[in-house]
Amino acid sequence: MSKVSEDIALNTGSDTNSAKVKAATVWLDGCSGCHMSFLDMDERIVELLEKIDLLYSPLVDHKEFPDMVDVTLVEGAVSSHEDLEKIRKVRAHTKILVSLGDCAITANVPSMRNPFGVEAIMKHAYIDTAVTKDVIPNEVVPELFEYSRPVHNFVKVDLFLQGCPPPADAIHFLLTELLEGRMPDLTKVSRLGK
Amino acid sequence: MLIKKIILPSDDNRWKLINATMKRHGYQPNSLIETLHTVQETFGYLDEISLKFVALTLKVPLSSVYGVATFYNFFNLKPQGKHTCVVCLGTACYIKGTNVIAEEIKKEFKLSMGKTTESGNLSLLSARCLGACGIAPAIVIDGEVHGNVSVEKTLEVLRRHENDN
Amino acid sequence: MIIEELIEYAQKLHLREKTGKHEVKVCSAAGCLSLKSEAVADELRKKIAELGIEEEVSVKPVGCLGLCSKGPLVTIDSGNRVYQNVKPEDANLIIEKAKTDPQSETDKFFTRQQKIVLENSGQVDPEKIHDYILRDGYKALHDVLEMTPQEVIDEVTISGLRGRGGAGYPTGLKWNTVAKTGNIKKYVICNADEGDPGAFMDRSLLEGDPHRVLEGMAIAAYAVGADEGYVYCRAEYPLAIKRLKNAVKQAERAGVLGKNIFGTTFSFTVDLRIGAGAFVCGEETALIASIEGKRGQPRPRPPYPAEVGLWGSPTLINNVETYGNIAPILRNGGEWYAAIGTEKSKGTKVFALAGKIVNTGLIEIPMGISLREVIYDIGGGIPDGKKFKAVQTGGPSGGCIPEQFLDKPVDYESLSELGSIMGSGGMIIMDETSCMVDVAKYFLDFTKDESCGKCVPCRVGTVQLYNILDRITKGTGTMEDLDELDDLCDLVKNTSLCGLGQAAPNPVLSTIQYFRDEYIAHIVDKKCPAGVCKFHTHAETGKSEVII
Amino acid sequence: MVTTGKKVKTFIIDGKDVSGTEDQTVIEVCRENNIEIPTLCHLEGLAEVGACRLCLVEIKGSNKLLPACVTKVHEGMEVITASEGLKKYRIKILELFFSERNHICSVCVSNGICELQNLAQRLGMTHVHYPYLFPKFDVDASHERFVLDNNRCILCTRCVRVCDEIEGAHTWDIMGRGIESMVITDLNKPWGESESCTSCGKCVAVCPTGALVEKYKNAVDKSFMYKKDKLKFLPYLTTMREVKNEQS
Repeated sequence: MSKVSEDIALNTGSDTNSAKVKAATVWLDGCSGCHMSFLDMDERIVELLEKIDLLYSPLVDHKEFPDMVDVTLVEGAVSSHEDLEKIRKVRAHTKILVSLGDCAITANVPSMRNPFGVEAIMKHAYIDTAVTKDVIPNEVVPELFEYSRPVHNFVKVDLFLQGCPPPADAIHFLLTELLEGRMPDLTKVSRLGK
Repeated sequence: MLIKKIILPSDDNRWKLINATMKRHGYQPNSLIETLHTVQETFGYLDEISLKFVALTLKVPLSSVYGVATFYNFFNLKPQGKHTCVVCLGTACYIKGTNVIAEEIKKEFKLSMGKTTESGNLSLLSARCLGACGIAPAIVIDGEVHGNVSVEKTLEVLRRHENDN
Repeated sequence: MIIEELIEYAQKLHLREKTGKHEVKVCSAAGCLSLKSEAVADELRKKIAELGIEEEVSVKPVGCLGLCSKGPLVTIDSGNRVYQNVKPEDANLIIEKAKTDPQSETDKFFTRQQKIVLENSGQVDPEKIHDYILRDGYKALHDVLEMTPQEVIDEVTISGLRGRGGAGYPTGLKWNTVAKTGNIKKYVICNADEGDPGAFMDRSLLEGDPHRVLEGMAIAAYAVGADEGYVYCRAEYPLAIKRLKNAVKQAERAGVLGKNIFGTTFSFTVDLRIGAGAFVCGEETALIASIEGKRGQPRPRPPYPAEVGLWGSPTLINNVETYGNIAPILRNGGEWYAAIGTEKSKGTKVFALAGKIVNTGLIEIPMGISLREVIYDIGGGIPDGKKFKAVQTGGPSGGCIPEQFLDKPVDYESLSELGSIMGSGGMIIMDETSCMVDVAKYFLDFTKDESCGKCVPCRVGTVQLYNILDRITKGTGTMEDLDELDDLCDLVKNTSLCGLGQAAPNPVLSTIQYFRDEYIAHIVDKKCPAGVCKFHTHAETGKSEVII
Repeated sequence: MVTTGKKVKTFIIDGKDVSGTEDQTVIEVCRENNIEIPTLCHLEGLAEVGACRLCLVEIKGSNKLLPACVTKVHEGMEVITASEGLKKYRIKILELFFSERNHICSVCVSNGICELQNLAQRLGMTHVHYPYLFPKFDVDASHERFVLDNNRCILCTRCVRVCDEIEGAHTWDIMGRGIESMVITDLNKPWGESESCTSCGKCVAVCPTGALVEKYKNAVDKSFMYKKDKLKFLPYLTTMREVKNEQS
């Protein structure tokens, strides 16, 4: 992933007139742990926000994905049409797409259902272990794909930050490197399952 | 020389045939595959009792016997149907359409490769190449090779076998 | 025993049978048998008995006559005329021909061929040793025992014979390596695990002339200093197994196998081992594991079996056809053999022609003639006025060669330059109704199922390759998939443990190389030019798009 | 370098002059010289199988890549252990391993001490670009002390070899072939019912991943048993921060 082409390198404020870097985060099929880890950057978030505009995220209030952002961090696997449509849209409006955490990279925990088949899983979740009413929902809960799969199986992903969740330090490293205009080597700061 | 006492699993005379194969090879562990061939010829498949008997007699670990029995396509761990249909999926047969024949058989008898119909009358198997490419497409029904077959002819014969009581 | 005694023995056996002046030879190889050639032979015998002309005409079952697609086949004496599609009711006509016109016109299928390995196939009764002996059988073995082992090896080296199993390693060199390991226990193995789908050369030879293979093995054993041999034959060939077993027994009785052969100190016994359905057992280290009664998994080489083989002893492994060449080479001299063929590929090669071709069957040609001659002159071209598309050689380890290379000669180097291999001799012709992506998928389906599972590039790589091809044939492939195929093929080819994995990408690579437009048609236009692949429309798959 | 009666060979690895005795393999000499070669199936003391293909090296004059674990050293050979080409192949091979079964590091008891996981990080595998195959395997927890989880097996056959060669029980073997291959005990019966197993635990000790583990013990204990990696780790999200704080 060292192929850093000029057009996707983030501007770093060397041009003082330039606006802040536009960023977004997306949450697909995951536990939100990666977002929690993002928040674990604690006070460093404030520093980052001097250079970054977080335009879309479960953590902020915007409802529509912006026209074009410089970097999007995506948490979670692609498990349904809803996820797929979302990530396709995000990809089309993002310069650098980062898979954040194991669910986005390996499908991780969401993929644990894969060997059993959708039908068996739904039955187990909504009928066998049901406490209130035993019926498989056909509204609100999106219909599952046969398999939960990593994001890069569907759209091009530019960077992978492993970890379950990736440590806050690693996320901080990722963002500061990107702000410096570098495509970082992330294999040294985190690993699968960490 | 040590005289070995072999205890046969039962008084079924067929065990003697299997013992004879092992004896002919001096009860050498390396005669495992030859012995499994004899078991399959004799009983039609390899069940747990025979695998255990062969393992103990040849002094081959159980897991090795199981490993060998499942490595080779030729060995069945489950009994086959009364009639068997082997579809050749060799290249020559394939490009002349045995895959279509196989699909039709699967559809008609609700079978998949290596499986037997509920009635236990018909098993569908595939062969990698019978070496009968000159008469492709070829299938083997109950051990007899049929060349230049068509879907209709095959299904007709198999229907008869499936309804055989 | 000297050779004269052996011939006398054979003649005695021969006389015991009542043979007529003319012999009507009925093909009894697997292909013709399945087309009921036995019924033809029975009818002929019955008619001859009725007419009381046993002294004039007799019936003889023989090995493969070559033109399998037109069986049952019958020939008279050693005539080139082969009667095709013979039915029992044709008996009278054939007997009449035998009496009046045994030698008649020749068939084009046969004139372009040159038979060395198959010289006896279709001539001798494979179940009778005397028939073989009376056609110079075991003479080479007899003469060899008066030479030194090194002289024998030198003769084979001079002949330029290369392994007929596929890779084409020089046979003399292999023999030399085994011979040089010193005076210790050694084995000779005949690889009759003909696993390539679409190949039936070895089967035909074993069914039609088993003694030739045994003689070749015995000569090899003498040359390398072995006293024990195995034929490893695949279980799918019951007739070949039966005839081999029979041949071994007869040879032992005749004193050409067993202890003190021809009264010399040379002893050689042959045992049969039956495969159990595993393509990988054609690989020599896997084959050895299988003879040892284990899972047929290959091990890394070196050490090569020539040094560490069966039960740790030096072992010579050659293919059926290679052994089939040995007796004629020793009988006629290495120089004679080296004069046939091309500079680097000597002698003849047996091919099994199959697929979309008029004359399917078994042929033997001198190395170096062009693919076009094989397909159009001998094979009779493509049936039903269809257009030729590709010829597949080398089975799952080979590739598909397109029209523009049909004038290339058939030899080891030319075929591998074209991205295919000589292989063991399967030659499958495809016409415009064959889809090359589907063909590549067919072969990967084969290799993924036959992968032994020991090393990961082959075990998982072939499955991943298959899945990509499957996507493309279903219309859900992408152009990235095409690049991925190239990349993954490179990985599997270079990192797999044995020949099966290393050669598994060949069908994919060669079809991408020559038929890239077909791949693109599947991916971009969602069309199969040959009309083989069925694409799922969104309507069929319902709501969900087909994803991976 | 004492009198073993074995001939000493001198040769070059990665441009460095090294020496070894004639019966040594390339990997042994590499380890003596602190040259790292990744491997998963090789384990000192067990027979070599050359199956994982991670230790493939380039040898000048050979057009094939050769496994360092079975390739004997010879005079004057020139070995290259980490060319760009080899590095790429190794990552792809690791990816194939990951794609084959259900390796979910975050919920694995061997998280942090797994040789597969460690190699992935060391060799810089960012993600698995091959589609996962998601096969279905049951977990065998029938043994009173150990668990077999084929979802995490990489078929290195260390367990098969240690059980046969060291313990002499030969409880383990491989069944099936190709992608269907699987480690089994006896006649593919639950491990707990095995007649041949001595419950010695050697298979568990040599397993490079979380396929064979001891019950009621987490990864920390296993690492102690194996003395490989003393890293403490608890895989559960709720305790994650705590553990990380402890480490830092």
